[in-house]
Amino acid sequence: MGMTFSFLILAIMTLAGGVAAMTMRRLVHCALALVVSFAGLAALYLNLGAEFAGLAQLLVYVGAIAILIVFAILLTRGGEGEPEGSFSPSPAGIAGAVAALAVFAVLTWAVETSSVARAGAAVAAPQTTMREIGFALMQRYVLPLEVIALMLTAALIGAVILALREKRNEPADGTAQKQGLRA
Amino acid sequence: MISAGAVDQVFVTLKDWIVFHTPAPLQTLVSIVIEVATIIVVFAALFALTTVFERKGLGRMQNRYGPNRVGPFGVFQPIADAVKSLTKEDVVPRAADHVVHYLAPLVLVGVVFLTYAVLPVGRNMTAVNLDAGVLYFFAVGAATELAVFMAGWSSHNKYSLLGAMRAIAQMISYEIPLILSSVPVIMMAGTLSMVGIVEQQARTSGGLAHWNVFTPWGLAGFILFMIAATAETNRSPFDLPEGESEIIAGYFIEYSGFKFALFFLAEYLEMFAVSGLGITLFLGGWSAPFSFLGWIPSWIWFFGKLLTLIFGFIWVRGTVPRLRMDQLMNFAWKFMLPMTLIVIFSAGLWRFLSAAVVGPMPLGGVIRWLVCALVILAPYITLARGLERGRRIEKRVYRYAE
Amino acid sequence: MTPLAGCLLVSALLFSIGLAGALTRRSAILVLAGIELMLNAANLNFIAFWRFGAHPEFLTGLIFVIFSIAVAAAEAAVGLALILAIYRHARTSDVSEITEMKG
Amino acid sequence: MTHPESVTWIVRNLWLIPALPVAAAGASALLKRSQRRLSAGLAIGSMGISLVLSLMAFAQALADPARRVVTFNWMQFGDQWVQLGWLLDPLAAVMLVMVSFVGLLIFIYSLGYMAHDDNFTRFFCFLSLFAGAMLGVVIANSLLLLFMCWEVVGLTSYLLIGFWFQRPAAAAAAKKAFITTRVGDLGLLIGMVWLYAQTGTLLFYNSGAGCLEQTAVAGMEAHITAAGMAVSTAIGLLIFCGAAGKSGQVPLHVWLPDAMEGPTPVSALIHAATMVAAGVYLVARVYPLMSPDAREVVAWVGAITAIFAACIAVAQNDIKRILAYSTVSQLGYMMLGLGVGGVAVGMFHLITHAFFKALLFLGAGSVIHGCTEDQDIRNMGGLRRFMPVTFATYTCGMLALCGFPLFAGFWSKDAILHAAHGWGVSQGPFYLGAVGALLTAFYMTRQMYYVFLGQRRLAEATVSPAAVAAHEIPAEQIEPVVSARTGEVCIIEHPHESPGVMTRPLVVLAVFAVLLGFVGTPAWPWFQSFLAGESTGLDFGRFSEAGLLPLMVISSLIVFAGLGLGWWFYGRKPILHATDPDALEKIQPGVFHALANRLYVDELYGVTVIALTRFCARFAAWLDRWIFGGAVRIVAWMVTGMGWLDAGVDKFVVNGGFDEGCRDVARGGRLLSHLQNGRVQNYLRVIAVALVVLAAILLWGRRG
Repeated sequence: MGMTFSFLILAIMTLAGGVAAMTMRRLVHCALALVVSFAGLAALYLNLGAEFAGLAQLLVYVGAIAILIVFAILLTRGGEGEPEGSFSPSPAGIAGAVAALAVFAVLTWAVETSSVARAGAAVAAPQTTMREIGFALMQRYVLPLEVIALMLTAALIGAVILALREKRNEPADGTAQKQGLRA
Repeated sequence: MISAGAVDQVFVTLKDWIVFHTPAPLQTLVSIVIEVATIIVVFAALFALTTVFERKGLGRMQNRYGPNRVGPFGVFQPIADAVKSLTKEDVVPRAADHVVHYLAPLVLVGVVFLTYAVLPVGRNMTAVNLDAGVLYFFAVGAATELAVFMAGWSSHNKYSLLGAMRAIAQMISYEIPLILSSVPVIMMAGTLSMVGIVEQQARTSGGLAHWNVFTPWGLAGFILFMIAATAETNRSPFDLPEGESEIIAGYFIEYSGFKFALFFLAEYLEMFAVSGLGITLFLGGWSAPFSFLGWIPSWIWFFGKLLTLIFGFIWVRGTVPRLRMDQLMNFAWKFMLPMTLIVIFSAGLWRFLSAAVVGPMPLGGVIRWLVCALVILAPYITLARGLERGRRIEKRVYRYAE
Repeated sequence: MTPLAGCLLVSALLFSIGLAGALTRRSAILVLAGIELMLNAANLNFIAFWRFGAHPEFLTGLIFVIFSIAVAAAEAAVGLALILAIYRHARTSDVSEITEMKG
Repeated sequence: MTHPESVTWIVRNLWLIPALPVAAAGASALLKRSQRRLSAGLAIGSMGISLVLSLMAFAQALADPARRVVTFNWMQFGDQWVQLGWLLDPLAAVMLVMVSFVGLLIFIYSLGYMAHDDNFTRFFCFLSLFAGAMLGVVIANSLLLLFMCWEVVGLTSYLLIGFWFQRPAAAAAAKKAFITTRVGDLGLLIGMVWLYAQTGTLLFYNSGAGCLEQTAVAGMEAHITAAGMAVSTAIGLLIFCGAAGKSGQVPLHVWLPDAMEGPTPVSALIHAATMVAAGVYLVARVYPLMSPDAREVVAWVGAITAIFAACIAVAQNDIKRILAYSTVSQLGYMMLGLGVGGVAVGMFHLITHAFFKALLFLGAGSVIHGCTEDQDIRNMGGLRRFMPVTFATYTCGMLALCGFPLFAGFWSKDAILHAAHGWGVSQGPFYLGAVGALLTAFYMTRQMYYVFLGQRRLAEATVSPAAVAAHEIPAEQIEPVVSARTGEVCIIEHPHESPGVMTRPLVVLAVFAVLLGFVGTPAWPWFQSFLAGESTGLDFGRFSEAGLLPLMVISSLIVFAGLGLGWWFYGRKPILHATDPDALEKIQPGVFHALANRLYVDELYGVTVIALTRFCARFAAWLDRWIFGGAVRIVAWMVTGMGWLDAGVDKFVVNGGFDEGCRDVARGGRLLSHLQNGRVQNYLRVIAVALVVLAAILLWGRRG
C-alpha cells in the first residue's frame, strides 16, 4: 500500500468537504464546507512536499476566495433568505449528476489503464527550498510571473468596475470594491 | 556556577531530557505534546497577566485604580474572571445556527494558536522551523477572518453581522500593508524562515546588533507594521468591529460564558502573535541589541520585548479615539499601501548602496542611511500633504453632549 | 495502488464532485464554487505529477500550480463581481433564471 | 535643397522671415482668448526677429547685389519635380525691410488700438499670418510659391476686413474684397498655367533655366499668339490681372474703399505696406515678362486709376475712405511708374508711399480712436488742439502724399511724372498724372481743414451720462454744452490724444515720411541704382538733365495750386456746422453727388456684372428645374412603373416559392434555438458529455 495514513485522512477530508459544499442547503454552509475542502487540499499539498503551494493555497483560497464567496453570498442575500430548494429530482439535476458520474467513470478508467500511474513508484520527497522556488520564479519563469502580475492588475480593475454601483450618488459599496482589490 | 549559555538553553535541555527518557516509539509524539502544551500554557498565562496589566494600566491612565480587590493589588483578578466565565450559563440564541455558532470560537482560538508554531521565542526555541515560516504565519492567520465571519453570521443578529463585516473588511484591508511591510525584511534576509531572519539580526558589528529597525526602511517598516498590526488585531483606535458605543460588541455579541472568554483569549493571543512576528522581523527576535548584553537569556529578551509592545498597545488604547469607517479605509488604501511600497523601494535602494557605491563604512554608512531615509521621508511628506489638502480640521463640536 | 494513482483518483473524484455541483446547483455562486473545485482537482494533479514524476527538480508542476492559484484568484474576483452585477440587475443569482443576455 | 557654397547664412535661412510670423500665428491660434499679452508678444516678437533678419538680408544685398537663389524639390508629378525656392535680390531686400518694418510698427500700434477688443488674440493671430504670407510673397522665387502666399494674403485680408463680422457692412466688405480679388486671381492663375506650359518651370530664376531668364523670355517673345500678341505679352497681362485685383486698379478697385470696415491697423496694413503693394511688387517681379505692349496697358490702367480715384476722393466724407481712394490713386501712380519708367520708379513710389500712407492711416486711426469711433470728418474739426502729436505727424504724412517739395512723396511722384513725360508712346498719362497730383493736394487739404483745423463741430450727446457717472471717462475729457439743435444741455467728450503705444509709431513713420525721399533724389539716385545693382554717387549735375528741373518746378506749382485751391474752398471760411453742405457741393451739386457716390461704379457693376450673374443663375435654376428635372422625373416615372411591375412579379411568382422555403428554414432555426436557451448548465452538461465521449474514444483507441 503506497498511500500513507495521513494522505488518506486528508483525502477523505477534502472529498467530504467537497461533497458537503456541493450538497448542503444553506449557501453559507456550502461556503464553509468549501473552506474545509480547500484547507484539506492545502494540507494534501503539504503532505506531498509542496510546502509553498500548500501555503499559497491556504492564503489565497481560505484567506481570500472563501471570504469573497461569503461576501458574495451575503450581498446577493443568499445568506439570510430561504435556503435553496433541496434536491428535488428535477430532470436537469439528474442529467447533471449522471454526466458527472460518467466523467468520473471515464477518468477512473483512464487512471486505471494509464501506464504512467501504474509505474509511478513512491520516490523520496524532493527537497525544494523556498530559495529554489524564488530563483525559478525570478529567472526561468520571470516572464509568466510578469504576465500573471499584469493579469491580476487587469482582473482587479475589472472586478472593481463590475462591482461598482451604476449610480454615482448612492453610498459607495465599499466591501465589494475591497474584495476586488484584495484578489 | 551556571553559565549564561546553560540558563539560555535551560528549557531546551529540559525538553530533550524528558524526550530522551520516553520509549522510542512515543518520542515524536511526546516532543510535539510538550511543545504544544508549553505554548498553550505560557501564552494563556501571559493572557491572564495581560488582562490585569491592561486594566490596571488603563485605570492609571484614566485616573482610577483598576481592579484591586482580588489578591494583593488585584493580581488574582484573572482567576476570578475565569471562574466567573466558566460558571456562567452558556446562552445560545434560538435563531442561531448552532453548529457554526459553536465552532466559531474554537476555530478562532485554534487558528491563532497554530501561528505560534513558527515563532522563535528564544534561541533554539521554535516549535517548527518551517522554511516558509513567514508565509505560514500569514496563511494560517488568514483563517481568523473566516472564524470571525462564522461567529458574526451564525448569531443571526444584525449587530454581530455588521461587526463581522466590519472586522473582515478591516482585516483584509490591513493584511495587505501588514504583509507588504514585512516584504523588505524578507528581501534583505533572503529567507522566509523566521529562525533565519532572527539569526541574521543577531549578528553584531561594533557591539551593535543588526536589527532591522536600525535601518531607515526597517524603522519605517516597523512603524507601518505596528499600525497594520493594531488594525489587524482590532485594537483601539481600530476597534470598530466591536465598537461598544455603536454595535455593542460586534461579532461576539451573542456569546456568553466560556465561549466569550475564548474570543477574548483569541483576541489577546492574536495580539501577542503579531507582536511576536514584529519582534522577529524588526526587533531582532530573541537577540540582544548590544553584544555586552548577550549574557541575558534569549527568552527573557523575547518576552521583554513582547511586554514592551503590549504596553505600547495599551498605551495607544488609552490615548487615541476610535476612527470612522471611511477614515479607516482611506488610511489603509491611500496611505499605508503606498507607503509600504515606498519602503520596499527604499530597501532595494539600501541593498544597492553597498559600500562599493557610497564609500567606506563610517561616512558611507551615514550617507546610505540618509539617502534611504530621504527616499521614504520625501514621499511621506508629499503623500501626507496631498491627503490633508482640502480637509479642514476644526474644533469638534458636541452638539448633544452639552 | 501507487501513490500517484491514489492522487489521481482523489483528483478525479474531486473533479466529478465539482462538476456535479456545477451542473446541478442553481445558485450561481455555487456553480462558481464547483468550478473552483474542478480547478483545484487539476492543481492536485499537477502537484502529484511533480511529486512522483521523473524530474521533480525542475519544479514545473509546482510553479504551474502557483500560477494557477493566482489565475484562480483573479477568476474568482471577476466571477463574483459579475455575479454581483447580474444580481443587481436581475435581482436573482439563480442560473436557471438568468437566460437572457439583454434586458 | 541646392545651394552653392557661396550662399551665405542669411540667404540659406531666408525662409525664417515669413516662417516666424506664420509660426506665431499658429501658436496664438491655440491660445485662449484671455492670453492677450502672450499672443501680442508672440506676434510682435516674431515680427521683430523677422525685421532683424530682413535687415541682415538687406545688408547682404547691399554688400553683394547679385541675385541669390535657393531652390528645393517640393512635390513630384509624374517624373517632374515641382521646385520651390526663395531668392534675395535688392528688390526683395527692400520690400522685406519695408514690409517687416512697417508691419512691426502697425503691430505695436494695434496694441493700443485694439486694447479693448474682445478678440484681441484672434486679431494678432490673423495679423501675424497676414504679415508672414506677405513676406512669403516677397521672397518667393517661384510663381507657384508666390501664388500660394498670395492666396493666403487674400484669405487673411478677408478675415481681417471682416474681423468685426457682426457688423453686416464689415461682413459684406470682406466678401466683396475676397470675390473681387478672386476675379483678378483667375487671370493670374491662367497666366501661371500658361507660363508653365510655355517654359516648363515656375521658378523665376534658376541659373538660366528660370521662367524670367533670357532663354525663356526670348522664346515667349518669339511665339506669337492670337491678335498678334507675343505670348509673353499675353501672360504678362494675365498676371497683371491678378496684380490689378490686389492693387485695386480701375475695373477691380471697388473692394478697396469698402475694406475700410476692418479695424484701422488692418487698413494700414492692407493699404499701405502690404497687400496692395503685393500687386505692384508682382508686376515688378515679373517685369522681364512685360513686353512694351503689356507695359503700355499697365501705364494706361495706372494713369486712369490715378485720376479716377483722385476725383472720387474729393467728395468723400469718411476719413478712412478718403485715404482709401487716395491709396487707389497712388497705386495707379505706381503702376504708371512701372509702365513708363521701369521697376525702380514704381518701386520707389511704393516704398515711400508705404511709409506715409501707413502714417496717414494710423493717424486716422488715432483720430478715430480719440473721437470715440466716429469716422465722419464733418463731425470733427479743431482736433489740432486736442491731439498735437497726431496732428503734427499727420501733417507730415499729408505733405508727403501731396508731393510737397522735399518730402518723400515729392521725389517719388516726381520720378514717375518725369518718366511719364519722357514716355515715347503718348503724353496722355503724364497729363492725367499731373491732374491727379493737383487733385491729391486738393483733397488732402480739404481733409486737413475738416479734421484738424477750424473749429470743433460736434455730434451731439456723444457721451451717455451713465458713462460719466461711472467715471469711465476722465473728468477733464468731458464738458457740458448746450445742444445747438435741441437746446438741451448735454455732455460731450473731448477728443483725447492716443496713448504712447499708438503715437510713437506715428512719430517714427513721420520721420521716414519726411526723410525717405532723399535716398532716391535725381542728384543721388541710390535707390534706383541699388535696385539695378550699380553703384552711384552724389552728383547735383543730374538736375540739369533735359527737362528735369522745369518739370520739378511745374510739379511743385501743381502741388501749391492744389493746396491753394483747398484753402480757397475750405480754409477761407471756417466750416461751422456738421450739417453744412460742402463748398464744392454748393457750386456743382451734380458732379459732387456723382463723385460722392463713387461715380456709380458699384451701381454699374450692380446692373451689369452682378445682374448678369444673377440672370445666369436664374437661368441655370430654371434649366435645372424644368429641363434636367423634367428628364429626371420622366426617368423616375419609368423606374417606378417598372418597380410596380417587378413588385407584382415578386409578390405572386417569386414569393410563392421562396416564402415557403424561408418558413421552413425559420422553423428549423426555432427548433435548433432550443439548444441555445441561455441555461448555462445545459451547455456545461453538453461539454461534460462531450468530454466523456472524447475521452472514451481516446482510451478505446489506445487500447486497440
